Amino acid sequence: MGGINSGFGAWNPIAWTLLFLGILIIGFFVRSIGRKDYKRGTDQTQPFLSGNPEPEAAEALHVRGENLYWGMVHGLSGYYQRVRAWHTGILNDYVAWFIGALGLVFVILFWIG
Amino acid sequence: MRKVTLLVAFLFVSAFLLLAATSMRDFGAPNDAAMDDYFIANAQSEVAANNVVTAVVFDYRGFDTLGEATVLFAAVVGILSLFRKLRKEERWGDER
Amino acid sequence: MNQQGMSVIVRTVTRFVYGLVLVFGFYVIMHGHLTPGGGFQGGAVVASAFALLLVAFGAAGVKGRLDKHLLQTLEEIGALAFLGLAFAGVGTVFFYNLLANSGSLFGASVALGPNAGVLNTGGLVPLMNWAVGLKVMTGIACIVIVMLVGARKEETE
Amino acid sequence: MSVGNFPFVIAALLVAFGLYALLFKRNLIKMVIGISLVETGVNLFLVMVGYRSGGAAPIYTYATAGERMVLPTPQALTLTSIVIGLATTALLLSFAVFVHRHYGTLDVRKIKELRG
Amino acid sequence: MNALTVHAPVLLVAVPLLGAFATPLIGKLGRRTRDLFVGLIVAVTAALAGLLAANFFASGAAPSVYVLGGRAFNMPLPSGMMVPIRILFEVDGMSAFMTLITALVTLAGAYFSFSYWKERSGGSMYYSLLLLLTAGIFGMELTGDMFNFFVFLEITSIAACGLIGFRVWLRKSQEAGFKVMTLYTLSGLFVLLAIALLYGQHGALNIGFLASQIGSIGASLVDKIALGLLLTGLAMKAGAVPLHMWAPDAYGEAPAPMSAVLVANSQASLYALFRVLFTLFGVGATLSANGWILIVFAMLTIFVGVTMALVQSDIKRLIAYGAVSQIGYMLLGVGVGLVRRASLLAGGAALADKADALDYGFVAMQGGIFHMLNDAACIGLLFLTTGAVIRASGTRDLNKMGGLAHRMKWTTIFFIIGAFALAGIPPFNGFASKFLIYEASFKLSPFLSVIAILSSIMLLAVFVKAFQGAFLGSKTGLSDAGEAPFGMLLPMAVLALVVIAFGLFPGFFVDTIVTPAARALWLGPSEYIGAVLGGG
Repeated sequence: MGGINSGFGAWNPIAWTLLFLGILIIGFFVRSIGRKDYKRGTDQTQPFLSGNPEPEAAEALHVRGENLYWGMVHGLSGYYQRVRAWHTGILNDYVAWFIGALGLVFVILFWIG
Repeated sequence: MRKVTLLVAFLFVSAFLLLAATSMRDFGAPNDAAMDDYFIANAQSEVAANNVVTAVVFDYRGFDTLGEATVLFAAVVGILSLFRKLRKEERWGDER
Repeated sequence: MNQQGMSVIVRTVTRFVYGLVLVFGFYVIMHGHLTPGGGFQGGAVVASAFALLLVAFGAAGVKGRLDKHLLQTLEEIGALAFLGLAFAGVGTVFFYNLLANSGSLFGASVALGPNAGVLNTGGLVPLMNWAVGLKVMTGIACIVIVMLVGARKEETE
Repeated sequence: MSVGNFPFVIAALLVAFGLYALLFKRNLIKMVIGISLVETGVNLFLVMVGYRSGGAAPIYTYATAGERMVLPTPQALTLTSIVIGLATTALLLSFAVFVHRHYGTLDVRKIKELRG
Repeated sequence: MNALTVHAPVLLVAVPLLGAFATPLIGKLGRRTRDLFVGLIVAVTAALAGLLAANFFASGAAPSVYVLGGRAFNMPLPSGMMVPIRILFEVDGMSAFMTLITALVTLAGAYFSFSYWKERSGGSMYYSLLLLLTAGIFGMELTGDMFNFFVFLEITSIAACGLIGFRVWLRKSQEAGFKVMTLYTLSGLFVLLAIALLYGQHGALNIGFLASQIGSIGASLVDKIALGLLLTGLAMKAGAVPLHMWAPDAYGEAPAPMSAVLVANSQASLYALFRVLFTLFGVGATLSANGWILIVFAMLTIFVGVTMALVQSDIKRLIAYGAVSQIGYMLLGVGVGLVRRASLLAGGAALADKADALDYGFVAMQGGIFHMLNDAACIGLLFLTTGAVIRASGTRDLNKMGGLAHRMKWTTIFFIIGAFALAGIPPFNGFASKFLIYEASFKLSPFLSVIAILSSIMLLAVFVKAFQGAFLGSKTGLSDAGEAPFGMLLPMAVLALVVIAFGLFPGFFVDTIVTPAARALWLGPSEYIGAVLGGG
């Protein structure tokens, strides 16, 4: 009940959910047999900021949205420069994209297709 | 350079428009006018209107006319909403 | 063109022409099912009369006569009337012209082929003409007034 | 006499001129003019499609008997699309008014805060 | 079948129109009366859509016509005529399916607006435009007449742009309004040019009749040019890269609930694109080329949409780019189906048997069409949550937000559900449809499914960025932000429940509503034509 079949693969979310819950239970069981000598209020509860002291200002603890994935964006900077160059906010360019796409569609329809 | 490519694309598309126009059937010689001949023949007997165009507009294709009136209504409402009187808490640049 | 409109010549001519334009517009609406024209065309003519008033007398000159809220209300009434006429035939089919050839209002049949035309024909078509005419004349007049006043505000800002 | 496809070509040229204005004009109002040029071309094409050579207007009031009439449908469609064009043009122009009110210019190249 | 089910198709358009015309008048009676009236109209419309779909899918999913203004609703042809002369509404599996999507999104958007737009000006015109947009979308999905379709397209364009520019006090909204209106009008005019070409060649406007003409005598050069114009114009209206430039502006600048309805609008033009490709030109004209055009659009849309979403700092615009990328998955599924269908037709195989045997082309179309429904629910949910977040924090900049999860617990949960579902995390519904698309497109070319899966993972990263920027972080900063009011939470909860239900029981929905919709496209125009011209 509830599953879908793609002819060569099947997906049943009910079974998946039950399996997921089972794995969760096992995980909690494994965790429950771990060490108990965990002391609150000592250094063990301090966040480890690679050896630095915890900053006082609460904002400093929050990585702002823009700073997330800066590395990936930096790695793809070549691509991003090109793609962002497409999105000039100029309306004429938008119309030009439409005309260009129209021409390409005509080419595909009449010569390739 | 960019302008040249633009011009080329523009001329290409215009050429296709002209191609479509020139490869149409001749001007003034419809291929298949069965629908319109029906309108011309039966507008008087069915709609009892002498003006066939009005018969088409308001009876045979009346729903288009309703949509058209709706378009005009939408434009009026849109323009009135643009020029409406704002409340004072809706100060310019407020994102909320 | 300042607040109180254009020169006295234009205003005098407008006083003369205004009524004629209105009459012609209503004629076009009324005979929409007999002669060229119809609700949209006649409504556009009447709206052009309103626009003429605006151009000649300026926004201040027509302040009292053309109220945009009244025009908007009339336009909604016209639209509702049109939709209601479309609903009238829903007993058979939406948009069914139930008055045509029925003998009642606008229900006379016409002689086939070219004829002089009888006003009392067309079924729902003349009524729809009137509804659409009301809607279009008030709608276009509303657009013209609102945009003119808005542009005026722009100049003063 | 037959004129071939010449009128259709004129309509296509109108559409092309409108596209040119949309592509190369930098003023919002001129772009609106380009839009309405395209629209005029399309309407002209639509109403010309319905022409039947030697035909009269499809109205029986005081028509000469046995006369051939042009197709009525394209005229109805053109009426509809003309009113639609009026509505779109009015809305575009009022948007232009407000863009000018906010940006103080009608130059397309200066109205590009929404980019990237 | 009683009168209501008979007239349901046209009432779906007429009732919102009635509401739209009457709302400004009712609005003079006060806000509560108006909200009551609008809520009633929207509820009735949704009920009619549900009735139509239930009645249709229960009765074997055979296409049915509704003749506007005829002597009887089911006689498209007058005696002795071979061409339908009046405007037809034609309901087949795809139309009924799309009406369900539209009803769902409109219901959520309208009821969200009641509290979202409470202390704003111009409420009557707001709801009037919303109802006009709804009526236009329903008309686009139900009509069987080309020019009537164009009229409804223009209704949606104008109403949508009125809503995009509705917050007059935002300069960006006016800019977006002008741009979107220009592009909408341009695409609509090209669609109209294509319709004029078709009318000039075949002398009719009914989709079924045109399809039979094109199928019988083959597509002439003018028909091909009309196909190109229709394809590009509708792709523009649906927001496929590289014609998507208007989409982030529109979704981003419109009021939040309206962005959800705008997505339904884009999906309606996507439906029209499929209708043109499968029904109007379903036989004869350059089928595989059409399919490959769709696939190229789809690949560009998926990848560019996701990558552009990754670098946005405006949360609404980020979600908007996500919505753009999701359009690509639908295009991909249906494009793969179109290519496979073309090769099968060339091979002379029986399409119905292939559909029963779950051929990968049919599975791809199932996935693409199922994803429309899922995307509408998830994106609607995400836009509603975004509206609540912006309302609470007063900013849209992810660099200024933070720590909203402390007070807006329910909104956070709904955002997580929507984001996971859209990014295709099991067991939510996005995974179910993307699973079908992945496996089927892998059969056509592994490259396609690899790109699709990678983009889906990047989409999850995008939502993680939005979640981290807006909800996580310490309690400082926008500390006046409270939980969204109940009127906003309820529609979100409804959409979230829909998402979870589609995720947990995909098989049921696929069998009942998706498969008939996919078959209606997959089997080609014969049934559609048969409903109009008889025999077929």
